[in-house]
This record gives sequence, C-alpha cells and structure tokens, in this order.
Amino acid sequence: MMKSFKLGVAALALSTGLAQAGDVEVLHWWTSGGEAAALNVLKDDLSGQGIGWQDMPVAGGGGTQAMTVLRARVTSGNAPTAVQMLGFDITDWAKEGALANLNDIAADKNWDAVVPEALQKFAKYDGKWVAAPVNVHSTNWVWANKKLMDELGIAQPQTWDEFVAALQKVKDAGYTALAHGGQAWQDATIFDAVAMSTGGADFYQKAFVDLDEAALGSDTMKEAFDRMTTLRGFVDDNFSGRDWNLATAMVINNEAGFQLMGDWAKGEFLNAGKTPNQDFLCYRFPGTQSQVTFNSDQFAMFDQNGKVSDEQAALAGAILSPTFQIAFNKVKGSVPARTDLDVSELDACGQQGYEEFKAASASGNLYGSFAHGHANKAAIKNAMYDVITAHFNGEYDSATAVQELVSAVQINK
Amino acid sequence: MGFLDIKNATKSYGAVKVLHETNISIEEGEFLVLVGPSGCGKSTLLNMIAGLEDITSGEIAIKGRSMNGVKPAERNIAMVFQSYALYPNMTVKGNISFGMEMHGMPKEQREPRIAQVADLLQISHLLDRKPGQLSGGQRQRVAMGRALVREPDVFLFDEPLSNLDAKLRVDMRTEIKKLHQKLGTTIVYVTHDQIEALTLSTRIAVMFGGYVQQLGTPKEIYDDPANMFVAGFMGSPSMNLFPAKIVASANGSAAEVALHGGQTAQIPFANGAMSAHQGREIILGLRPEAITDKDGADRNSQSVHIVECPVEVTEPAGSDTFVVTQIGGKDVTGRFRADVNVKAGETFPFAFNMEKAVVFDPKTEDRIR
Amino acid sequence: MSHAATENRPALLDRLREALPKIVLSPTVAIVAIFVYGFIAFTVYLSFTNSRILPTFDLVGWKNYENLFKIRAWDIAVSNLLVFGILYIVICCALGLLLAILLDQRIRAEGFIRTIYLYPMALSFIVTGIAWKWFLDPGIGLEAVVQGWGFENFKFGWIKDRDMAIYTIVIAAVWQTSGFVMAMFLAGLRGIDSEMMKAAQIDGASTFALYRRIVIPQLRPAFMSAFVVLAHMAIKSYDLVIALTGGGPGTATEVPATFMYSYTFTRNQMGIGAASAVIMLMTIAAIIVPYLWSELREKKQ
Amino acid sequence: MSASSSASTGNGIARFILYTLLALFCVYYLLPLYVMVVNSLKPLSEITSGGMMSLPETLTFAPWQSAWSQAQVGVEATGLRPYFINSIQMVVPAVALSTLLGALNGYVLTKWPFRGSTILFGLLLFGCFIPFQIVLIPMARMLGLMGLAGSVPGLIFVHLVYGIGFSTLYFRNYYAAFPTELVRAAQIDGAGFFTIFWRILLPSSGPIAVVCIIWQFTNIWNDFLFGASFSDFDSQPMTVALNNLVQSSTGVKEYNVHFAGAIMAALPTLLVYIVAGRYFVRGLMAGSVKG
Repeated sequence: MMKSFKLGVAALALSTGLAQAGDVEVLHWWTSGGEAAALNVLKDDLSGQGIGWQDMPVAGGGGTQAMTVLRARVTSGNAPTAVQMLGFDITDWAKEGALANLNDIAADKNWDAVVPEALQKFAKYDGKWVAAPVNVHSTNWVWANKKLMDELGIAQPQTWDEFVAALQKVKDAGYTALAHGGQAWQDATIFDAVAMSTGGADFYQKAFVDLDEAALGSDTMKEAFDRMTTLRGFVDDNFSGRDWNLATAMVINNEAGFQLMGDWAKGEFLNAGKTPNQDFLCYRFPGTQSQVTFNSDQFAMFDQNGKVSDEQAALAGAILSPTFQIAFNKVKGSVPARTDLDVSELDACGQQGYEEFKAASASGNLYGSFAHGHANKAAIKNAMYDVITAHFNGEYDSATAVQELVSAVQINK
Repeated sequence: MGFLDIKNATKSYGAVKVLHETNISIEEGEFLVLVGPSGCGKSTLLNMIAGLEDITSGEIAIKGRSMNGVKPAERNIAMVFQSYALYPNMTVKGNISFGMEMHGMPKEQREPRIAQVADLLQISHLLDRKPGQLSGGQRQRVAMGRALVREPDVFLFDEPLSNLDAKLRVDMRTEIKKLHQKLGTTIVYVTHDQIEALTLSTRIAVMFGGYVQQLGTPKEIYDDPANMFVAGFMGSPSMNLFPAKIVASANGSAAEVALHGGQTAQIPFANGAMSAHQGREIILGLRPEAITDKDGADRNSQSVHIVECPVEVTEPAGSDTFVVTQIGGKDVTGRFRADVNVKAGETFPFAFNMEKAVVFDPKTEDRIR
Repeated sequence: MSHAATENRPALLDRLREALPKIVLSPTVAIVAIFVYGFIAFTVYLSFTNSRILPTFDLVGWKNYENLFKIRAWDIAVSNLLVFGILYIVICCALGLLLAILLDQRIRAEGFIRTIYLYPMALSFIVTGIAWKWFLDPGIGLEAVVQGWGFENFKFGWIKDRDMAIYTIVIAAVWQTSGFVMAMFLAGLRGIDSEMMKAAQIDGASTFALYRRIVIPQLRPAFMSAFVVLAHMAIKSYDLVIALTGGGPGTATEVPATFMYSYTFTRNQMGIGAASAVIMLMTIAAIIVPYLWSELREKKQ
Repeated sequence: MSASSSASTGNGIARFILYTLLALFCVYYLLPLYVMVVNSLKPLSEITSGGMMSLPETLTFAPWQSAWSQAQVGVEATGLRPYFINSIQMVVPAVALSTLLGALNGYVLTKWPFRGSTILFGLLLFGCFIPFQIVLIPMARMLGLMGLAGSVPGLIFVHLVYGIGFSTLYFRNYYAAFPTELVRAAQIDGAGFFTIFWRILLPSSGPIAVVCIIWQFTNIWNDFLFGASFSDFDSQPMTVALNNLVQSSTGVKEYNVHFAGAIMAALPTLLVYIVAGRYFVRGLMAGSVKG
C-alpha cells in the first residue's frame, strides 16, 4: 500500500473518479439560502446544456470540512468532478497532479485577458489553467452604522489615528465601538488590514507572502500588534467565540459602531433590509484605501482520464460567463472575478468595491489576503492564526507575539 | 473388553497433569460412581468420556469402539449436568426434544418418546413451561428426561443432586436408583458425596489428586479401603484413624494405644492377624460402628475387646449416641446404643470389634495386610 | 460434493469443524489487523515523513516530533487533556455514583428519571453544542437570565475566560455522559447480593458506612468499565470542543484531538499530525494496556 | 439490593431531600433540551431580540416544517428529509451487522477459547481507542481499493470496522457469565457450532443486545467525520445535512430552524433510549459491568 499511494492518487482519480456521464458532481460549502440561490444560477445554466448537477455540500469551518472530505474522496479514487477551493489549496492539489488542464476553454473564452493577474496566480499552475474563479471577496472593509456616525458626528476616518479617535467617540457614547467575534480567522482578518495599514504594501508582501524573517520580526510588526491591543480595548468583553454574523447584527441593531469584516458582511445588512449609504457605510480600512486584499472562491476541476470532460468545460465556461458572474456576485456580496463587466446591477458598495478592485489590479495593489489563505500555505496561515489570536486574547504581549510569529513560520515553512 | 473401557487415559493442561494414567472397565448396565473431593479429576474424566475434553494420551472406548476424536454428539451418550443446563429460552418439551431434533429425528417419532419419558418422570403437566418457572426438583427431572429420551449407550451424571436441598436429594437419589434398576442402563456418575456413591453404585472409583485411589464395589470400598484416603473419605461419620504400635500378646499380636491421661491399653487383633508386623508403628482404622458399648457389640464377632476409656463428649443422634474419647491424641468416635447411660467426664467400657480393624502405614498411608 | 468423495473427507471435514471458531473470528481479526494495527503502523510511518496534504514517503527522521514539541498549542492541548480528562472522569464517576445511589432508594418514577439522566448520551454534540454555547454565553445565557431576575452581580462568563473555559467543557461533557455512568453503577448496585446488605445492617453499619465499606468496593468492575468508556471519550472528545469553544478563547481549550485534526487536515501538516497521533496513541496505551493486563490476568486465576 | 438499602423509607425529611436532589439533577439534564425545544418554536425575530431562555410569545411550528422539508442544506432546499432516509439505510445494516458479528466473536472468545484468544481480545479492545482522525486517509484508500468508495455499503463497512471492538466487548462479558454447561449440553445433544449460537445463546442475549444496539446506534447515527468523508452526493447522512444547515458560512442564521433540525436529527436516538432504556440497565447489569 505504501509505495502505490502517491501514484495511486492520480491513477485512481483517472480510473474511477467519473461521475455519471453527463453529470457534474460539485463539492462545495455554500449552503446558506443566498449562496445556494446563486449556485442555482449555475445549475440552471448547465441543465440548459443538458448537464445534470449532483450536489455534494459539506459546510463548516470556511471550507476546511470540505477540504478534509475532498482528501478522503480523492484518496479513495472517487474525486468529485468540480470542487470549490480557496487560494493555496488549488496550488497544492495542482502539485499533486490531480487537477485538469482548462487551457482550451480558457483560450476559447480569453480568460488571460479578463481575469486579473493576482487571481491567475491561483487559478493557474505551471502555465495551465486549473480552476475557474467565481468571485473576488475583499477583506479590508470597514462597516459602519450610519445612524451612530451621524449622531456622533464621525466622518470616514482616513488614518489610523482618526480611526482610533472615532472608536473612542463611539465607546464614550456608551456603545460597543468595535463589533467583533473572537474566532481565530476573524482576529486574523482584522490583523490583515491592520498590518497592511501599518507597514504598507511592500511590508505586507515581504512579511506575509515572502515570509521574510526580518520583516516578520520587525518593529513594524510589533507596531501592528500594538495596534491590535488598541483595538482589543474597543471590543466588548463578550466577544469570544461569537460568530461574525452576530457581530454584524450588533452594527445593524445600533449596538455597535464598526465592524471590520470582508464584503460578505454586506449580505447581512441587505437581508436586514438596510441600504448602503443610508443605513450603513462601507469603506476601506484606514490606511489601505488604495489596496485591496482579497480572497477568491474558485472551482477546480479534477482530472478525468487525462483530459477535461465536456461537462467540466461547460461548467468552467459557465462560471466565468458574464451572466453568472453578475448574478452570483449580486447575491454573494463579492465582486466579479473578471474586470470587463458592467456592474450597474450591483448595489452601491458592490459597485464601489468593483471599481477599487479594478484600480488595485491595474496599479499592482491587489494582494491575496494572508488571513484567508491567499498569501501562503494553510500551515503557515494557521500558525499565524495561533499567534495572532493568542495575542489578541492577551496571552502574549506584542514583543512575544513577534518572536512567536517568526518561530511559528520557521516551524511550518 | 468391557462396555466402557478407559485405558491409560491421561489429561494434561500444558505441564500440569490433572489426570494420571487411569484404567477402568465397566460392563453394560453397571452404575459407576466417580467420587472424590473437588479437584480430584473426576469431572475431567467424565468430560473426557463425554468428549467435551480431549484425551491427552490413552484411549476411551464404548462398546469396543474407540472414542478418541469422536464428537460428543456422535458418542451416543447423554449427560445430566450439575446446573441441569436447561436451555432457558425453550420450553420443557423443547428441551427434551432438542437432542432428537439435532439428530434429525422426524417430529412424529419424537412426540411419543417425549410423552413416554414425561410420563415416566411425572413431568407431563410441565411440558409447556419454561425452565425458569420450575422448582429445583422439577428441573432435575427435566434434565434427566432430556437424557433419557435419547436412549443412549451411556448416561453421564455430573453431580446432579448437589443443587437440591437435603430432603429432595434423598428422594431423587432413590428415584435415580429405581430408574437404573428399571431401565438397566449404563451410568457413569460423578459426585463428591460418598453416601450417594455408596447407595447408588454398583462400583465406585475413589479419586484423589488425579489418581484413582481404589476401584471396587461399595462393600469393598467401605470394608476394605486400599489406603488412608479412601478409608477417611468414605463413610459418615468417617473412619477413626489413630496411631498404635503392634506388640506381641497372648493370642498373637495386639495394638498398643495411648489413652487419654497417659495410660496405655492393648487391644488384641483378630486371630493371628498382624503377627508379621510386630514392633511396627501403625495407624489403626476402626469405623464408628466397630466401637460400641458392651451390649451393642456385634455378637457374631469373635474378637470384641473391652477397654475402659475416658468419655470426652456424647452426641445423641436419635437412633444412636456417638461417644467420643481420645486415643493417641486423636478423637475417636464410637456408635453406642441410644439408651446407653454414659456421661462426659466419666470412664466407660468401650467395645472394640477388631475383626473390622484395618491397618495403615503412617508414612505411605497404604494398607498393611 | 459427490458421495464417493465424502468417504475420504471426514478427517478434512472434522478439521474444518474444529477450526470453525477460528474461521468465524478470522474476519474480525483480519479487519482489526488491517484497519487498526495496519493503520497505526501507517501513521507511525507517516510521522517520520514530510507528508503535507497527502501522504508522501520521504523520511525526515524525528523532525516532526521535534517541531511538535516546539508548538505551544501542543503543550496546551496536552495539559488541557490532563485537566479535562481527570476532572471529567472523576466528576462523572462521582456524579454517576451519587445519582445511582439516589435512584436506588426505591424511587417512584425511577424509569422516567433514569431516562432523563440518560438521554444526553443519545444526542450528538453537533446538536447540543449550540444549546450549550448559548446557555454558557454571558450575553444571552445563564448570566443574562439570572441578572434579569435582579441579581445584577451574578457573573458566569467562564466560556469567555481563557483560564476557565476548559471547565465549561467539563460541565458539558459531564452532562453528556454522567447519565450513562449512572446506568452502569445502577446496574452494579442491582447486582450486589441483598443478603450481604442485610448482614451489614444487622452488624449495625450506618447507611454511609454501608455504602463506603460494603457497596462501593463491590462496584469495582463497574468503575473499571466506566473508566474505559470515559477515558475513551475524553481522549476522543472533538465534537464537544469544536461545538463549544472551537478551541478558544485563543488556544485555551485546544485538546489533542482538535490539534491532530487541525494539523492533519486544516493545516496540511500531515507529518506533524501523525506525530501527534502517535504520541496520543502511546498515551492511550500507557493507560489502557495496564488495565487490560490486569483484567485479562485476573480471568486466568 | 434496592429493597434492603432503603433504610430511609418512611423518613419524611430524608425523602423530601432525596426527591429535591433528583429533581434538581433533572433540571440540569433537561436544560439544553429545554433551550432547544423552546427556541425551535419561536419566530426568528423573537430569538434575535434576546431572551433565549424565555417561553415563546408566538408559538410557531414553521421552523420544524422548514427543517424537515424546506430548509437549505445544499443547492436544493430539500430540508433534512432525504438525508434522514440515507441515515436509516446506513444505520440499520451497520448496527445489525456489528451487533451480530460482536455476538459471534463474544461467543467464540468465551465458549470456544483457544491459545492466544485472550490476547486477541485485548488487541481487539485496544482498537476501540484508535483516534478516528488518523484512519481517515488510509481508510479512504482501502475503500477505493475495495470499490466501496462513496457508497452506503462503504459507510456500513467503516462503521462495522470501528464498532466491532465495543460490540465484542459487550457480548464477551455477557457470554462469560453464560453457563458453559448449556453449551456442553447442546454439544452432547448433537448441536453444532452455529446451531448452539442460534438456538441457545442468541435467544438469551436480549439484554446485552439492547445495550450493544443502543451504543452502536448512537455512535453511528451521530457520526459526522466518516459520514462526510466516505459518502457520495446521494448517500450523505443526516449529520452532514444538519451540519450544512447549521454551519452555513454566510447569510442569516435561522437558529429556530437549526434547533428544530437538531432535535429532529436526534429523535431516532432519543426514541431508542426511551423505548429500550428500561432494558439498558438490565443489560448492563447482565454483562458489561462484570468487566
């Protein structure tokens, strides 16, 4: 069993990994009403082409459950046809030789031109398209309660200091300044923006993408941790373990002033009947106005007998089709993964986000979010989570956190 | 060659030999009892006959056919267990018919046999009950019915009466004896109760420490024990065994014994016995019924001797009174008539019937003849 | 089979029949050999490789173990398991015993109460985790409710407190299994000879002494069974921690099971995950093997 | 012994304290269930506006309906219904097989012991403690090689493999106390290996079978990891669907539906406990606590 293992992964995927002819089996973790509605657009598109959809949802942990299941499925030689994936997971699977080459359809639909390069870094491996990007979430958003902002006379903060002042104002007024849920990935999402704001794009690139030890251990990093301590002071005592959407609800219900969260938070506002710019505000984290940190859901296709099946090609094509991109991202809160679309159907925040995304892409300021696995491998990401969350919960002071961050990266490199 | 032959059979568990070379041969219709204290090997031997345990070496044959390696079910035997081993989930009828069913006997043939056996054992009214609803005695009958209905060559009984109360045990004992006489079947019966052994058997094998100590009729075993173990184990109250020395006396030899209080007494052996062993230290064995009061002594015996002994305890037992004295430091019990006037503390004449005396070597514990 | 052939077969058939018990057992033996011990061997091997997302077979020596002990979360996980395991087993046994003794006093509606005590075992923690999480949450749970009754100073925020959070896991875990332990002890109590109890009462033993001196010592087999079941659950507790705290606040409630899952699957560090699994298995063995040894040796006497 | 130990009968105060204690523990055990039931009968707005402990102001059964047949657990809003059936299809054979095999193993280990059988049992028992996380990948590989990947039989097999240790333990301890003389009697009556098992032992195994079935049913029904990893799009069990319902990443969390679904998912196991609970203690008494 030993020797055959590695070879077997590819071989088995080849031989038995076929779903029923004419169907696609899709492993994903989009099980909420809105997400499922969005996927239904894709499903209907495919059924129009005579292709059936076999649904294999596994929710939980932002896709980590699904990735565990995927590993079992692939190892058993029963890989799903298409799998929702994030960032480095795609690269890792491509390295294993398990993903199909989508170059034909990509050339046919001209993906190289319309998909930003920062996304291609994940969607392509070794010069071959292996995944079709569905959307682009950006993570460095601030969500603010307009009513509180107006009441307290707070304008959009442009710098860190202004932001701290604004938080202080909210806190003094007796509200929770920062709505936050104490889960590792949420802590890291904040840190993502704080680090970008503190050290700038180059620092971000060096520390989180290149894993440069000097940058990781630098005073700038310590400064970033200090700022996290400051933010911790604006969070209520009851934050630990809270789901992000409950934190959003605090902003919606006029209990809290701000939340730092990716653009998926917008869906909560919209679902609660709130309107952008009337009931709530959306803007980039102070100090990162020109940058966009993103994560992108993509669908990777598992290799079928050494080539791409017709169904997979159809699915990939449908995913990047303008109609699906618009229809899906309208519901999901994210922006389309291609830069050539008319997004007038999106809401105000969505349109703003799309413009910023295009601009960042053009100016080279589009960065994969380290907190969402788009800067480095899962091992590194989670090792950083450990340090960030431990620091945010007061287990480390900033100096220790910096040291721990360096050693965590060393261990997991 | 007998009906059931046990030839040089042994049993070992690893290095431990629990049954040493055993040879027993019994005829058809015999009632053999294997008796001995627990751990003596009797149940092991029974299980070997049943085929429930393998034979380490030697052979067991029934009707001349070697049973080594033959399955229990194919030996044409039946067994009654100590706990009766009634199948709790089946009715009495189911229990009785199970063996026939397993041997492929059609239902029409089973029914009359069940009825016949149930009738014989008077359990016809219980046939539809489950074992849990029966009394101990009823279960015992069902267990026997289950064995009987098979009409086997050999019946094996593994302490079948030990779970019954005293009264029931005596009744069932009689019933088993009647059944044996009526049906004339061959039976091997294991018990630790020497009375059962003596009352039921045609022959007894007394076992101890993995050896057959003595094989013989009840009378042989009782009157003529081969060694001190058999002498002490069989009979109740058990045989008095006390130290003595053989000395010359007027008519031949006598046993010189130490009475309580430092005196010695000489009790002559029956005519001429033990003359060859004069001067030897021995253990003298006399059953309680051979030590009586003067008037209660066996009138046919030629060799009754009176010795005045101090009385330690008297134990009236209705039909008899047991009187205890000390000889050679051992309690010695005599069986006196019930109306004899004897009190503890006084000295009283004891009558020793030396025709019944048996003599053992104190070291080997074997019989000296 | 033809009739002629059977003539020569009895010996073979007999041998087959004699081997039947072993034949019946053999599928289980094969299953256990492959799917338990084979997999353990495989895991041990993996722990010496640099496996990441999928198993690979490039040996790296002790590196995974060295790294494992450098990871702070592992230390936390191990010490948490110690705290959790001891408290969980002790409290479950104590509570289970108490409940069993209480229920053994000829209680009316015993069956009903017993079912209530027992039912948590039936529920998966995917299910009850949310309820517990809410109940323990100071914002909406017990603290809020009691404060709502007017006890403004009432505080119960353990789940948010990184020094206390592990105890909330004990509370929920005890809730889940103590009823089961109760059932085991109750069964043990019912199995004790009532004549012995009468004798002790005649000897003048107080109720307390009766239980302490006579009853509880006789429950040793029940204690042993309970210990195995509880140890097994303590070590495997994964759902519970994930549902209740997700290992937080911070890493305060990390346990080896969550650590192992996280490194093997979430972090694509299969080598380190395997190393932690090996350490965990060795710990289990250190606890269970002596138990099995004493149990099985006793059987021989 | 219950009869003799209750020296306190008739002592009013002691009885009162006793019942109070028992009632307090009932509250402890029922609390989470209370939270779940109460909140499954409220409209969502009532939950989010606080007061998770309070009784519903407007009673609604809509969450239950939704969880059963309308809730979003995948692309299709099917509710838990189809997954329920998947779970039943998996649990029933898995429980039956592992119980039967456990009974056979227990029978062999106690009534037909052979050299090394005790050690074998020890090894079997130790297998119960293997962490499931480490078996996931190699098991997936084996299932693939056996052609059982992503199928209900595959799931049944996995649960059989890891359920067998405990079921063997239960039956072995039970049969150890079962009189060996009965087996011998049956042997002499001419019953073979399997006949003895079917006709003599199995009919008397009711109590321990209940214990074993309860244990296996609970574990298999509630399993998530294997269910998620080794199932296919058309064989996902209930727990995976419930997880999808509860853990959905974005969008409004319908807690009332979650609770309704959670209780629904637990109903079969609860039912088993309530129906068989009385035999449970009896079964434990007969077997497993004897060590």
